[in-house]
Amino acid sequence: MLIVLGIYTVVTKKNLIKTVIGLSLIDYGVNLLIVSVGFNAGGSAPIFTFNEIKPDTFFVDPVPQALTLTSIVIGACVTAMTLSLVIKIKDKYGTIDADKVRRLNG
Amino acid sequence: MIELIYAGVFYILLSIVLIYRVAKGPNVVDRAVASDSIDIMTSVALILFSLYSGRGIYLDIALIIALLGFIGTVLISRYLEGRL
Amino acid sequence: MANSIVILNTLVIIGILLCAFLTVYFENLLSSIIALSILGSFTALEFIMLHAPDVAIAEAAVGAVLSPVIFIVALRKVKGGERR
Amino acid sequence: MRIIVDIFLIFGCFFAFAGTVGIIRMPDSFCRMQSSTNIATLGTLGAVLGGAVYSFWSGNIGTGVKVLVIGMFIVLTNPIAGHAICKAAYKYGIRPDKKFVCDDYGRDIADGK
Amino acid sequence: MISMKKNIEVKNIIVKCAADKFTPVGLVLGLYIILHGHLSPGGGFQGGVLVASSVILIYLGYGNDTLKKTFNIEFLRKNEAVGAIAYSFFALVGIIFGANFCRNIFYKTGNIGDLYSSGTIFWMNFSVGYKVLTGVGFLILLMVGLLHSDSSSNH
Amino acid sequence: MIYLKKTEKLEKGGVCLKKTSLSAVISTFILCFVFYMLFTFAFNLEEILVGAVVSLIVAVFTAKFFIHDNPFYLFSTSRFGSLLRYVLLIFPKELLKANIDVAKRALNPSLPVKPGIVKVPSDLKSEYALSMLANSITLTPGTITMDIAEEDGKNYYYIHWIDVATTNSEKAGETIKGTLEKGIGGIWK
Repeated sequence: MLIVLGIYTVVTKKNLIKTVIGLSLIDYGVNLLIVSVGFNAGGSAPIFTFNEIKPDTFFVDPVPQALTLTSIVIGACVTAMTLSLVIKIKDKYGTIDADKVRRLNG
Repeated sequence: MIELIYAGVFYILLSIVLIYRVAKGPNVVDRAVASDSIDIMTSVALILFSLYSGRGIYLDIALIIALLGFIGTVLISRYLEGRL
Repeated sequence: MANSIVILNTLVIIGILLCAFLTVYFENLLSSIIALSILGSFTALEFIMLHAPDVAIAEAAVGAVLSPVIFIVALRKVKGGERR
Repeated sequence: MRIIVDIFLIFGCFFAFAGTVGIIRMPDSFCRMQSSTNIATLGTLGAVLGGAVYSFWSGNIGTGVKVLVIGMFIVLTNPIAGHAICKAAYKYGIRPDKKFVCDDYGRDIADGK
Repeated sequence: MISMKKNIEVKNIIVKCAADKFTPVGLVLGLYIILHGHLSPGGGFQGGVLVASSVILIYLGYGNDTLKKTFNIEFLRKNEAVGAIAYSFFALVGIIFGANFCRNIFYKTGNIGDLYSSGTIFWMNFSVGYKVLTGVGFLILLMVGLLHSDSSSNH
Repeated sequence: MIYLKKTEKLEKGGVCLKKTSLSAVISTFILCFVFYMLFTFAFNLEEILVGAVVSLIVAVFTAKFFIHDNPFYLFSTSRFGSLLRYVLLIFPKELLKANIDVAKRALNPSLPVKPGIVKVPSDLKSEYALSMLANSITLTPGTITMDIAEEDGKNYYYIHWIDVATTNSEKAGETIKGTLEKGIGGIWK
């Protein structure tokens, strides 16, 4: 659902910053999907602490979480880089409307 | 302690009601104020869920949201004042 | 017992979807950024519900601090070209 | 002991409810900010004190101390945001529907410059 | 409108005092999250972002001039490379002692739950935190400085 | 001895930061160490050692922002006692009264509000005292500090008030500040 909304935003909106927001939405949706794959009901967080763990607790799967951690880092960097590209486009063409930029390109 | 999770449900319900103000609010200031309140209530619900689930290490996230949630609001206000 | 946790989870997911819809729906870009910041806060809460505190702490730090700062600075830079 | 935690939680929930109703119903932007501080102070302090009492009672002191520190941070950081957004709202040109009863700020600062 | 008072001086000290109070606390919180990366949630990236947010706090409180005097931008850019070199060095220690790349060695020291109990993971966390700290600080400083220079040249 | 050599004076808006002295570093160090111990809450030797190193680094870096005047100002017993008395006794009473008042106002079907901005004089001088009183006023529901201005050597608050009773600034000051200003006057002048 979140991914569909993000793709809708990327495809239809004209403003370039709105497009970047759509990319960020897709990022959130994919992260939620990946983490919810590794979830099993009744589990606990995969971090060992001393006095809070009872003997019969079991952990959720830690591998998707590590994957998602990398994904979040890369998502933040992609957002920063894309926004700097938008700033550069504004400097060069004087507009951030996607149609006009495309028309100037030819 | 089942009451902790009931209180958490209540806080989240209130913050969903506040999203109505975010959607309808006549200008940007109302949205910023409602967003600040939603941050605070999310943090409180997180404290309650952490206490219910019995892991003290979940509290760090609430600490971060409580300590740094105001930076966004101050930044938005600077933007509105026009001297960013 | 587990039922109330399910209710809490459902409410948080409803909040996430409402925030995402508002983010797409707003024409004003500043309001859209505010809704995105609320979405980050709710998503951190949802990660905690899924017992992933590492991801949640990164999400809170990025969604509460880094992303609004970068978006608002970029918005300030390109403000002449936006349609109000 | 369970009764005490319940009393604190109900206290916090009531004030948060009042603040939310205030934010929804108040007529203009400045009055909505007043209700926002209502949520931040007693609405959270009730829940935080209840949680701290619960965790002290169940024996882990570090968790309770951390909960109290979180409550202190919320109480300390909220008025700064409120002040900044209120000043920005006035500078941005937002005025309520009804006139203010008296408007010293507009008389001194905004017209003086 | 009887008499315009000219000698009113607006002091915005509330945000400034808040920046004063919360900069040490935010720095301590970020360093705590970096150093306890193997015991509690968190680690290099998260703590680095928190430490770098103090840059924003000082900018909000004091403005651009003090920000430029406080943080040396060349220093941050060079030390990001130092962080990357430290990370690869601690990863290469695994190869030297006959294990894989990024393999944890020396994990026998200390008790479980202590601070120094995880071998090279502690030092790798620390170097990642150093790199992210300097990198994100550099990024924020660059964007804010870009904003300021351009707005002054537009006038 | 280790007087740090940051003697540059940073002029910004009439505020000049003093040079970092050793006592300022020590007092910031104590605060950072207390917060580190509150975060970890484990009293090993290693934790204390690492906490000391961390807070020393942070203290050297941020002492020139944190300390405005005399560094050991808060360490006398009367001032610390009045700080505790303010936080634990005076302020919660005002908070409770104002909260019940605003909650009644919000739940009332006819919404009795009468907003306005009043100007209130204050006797406090130092920056921390001014900002602490402003934060307290903002934190009590019903009033929000909008700005602090200085006029003829005296400080004035501009306060948005939800229910304006008097437009006279002295009486409004009595009603709003009440016992808060006396409590703060014992801590910072």
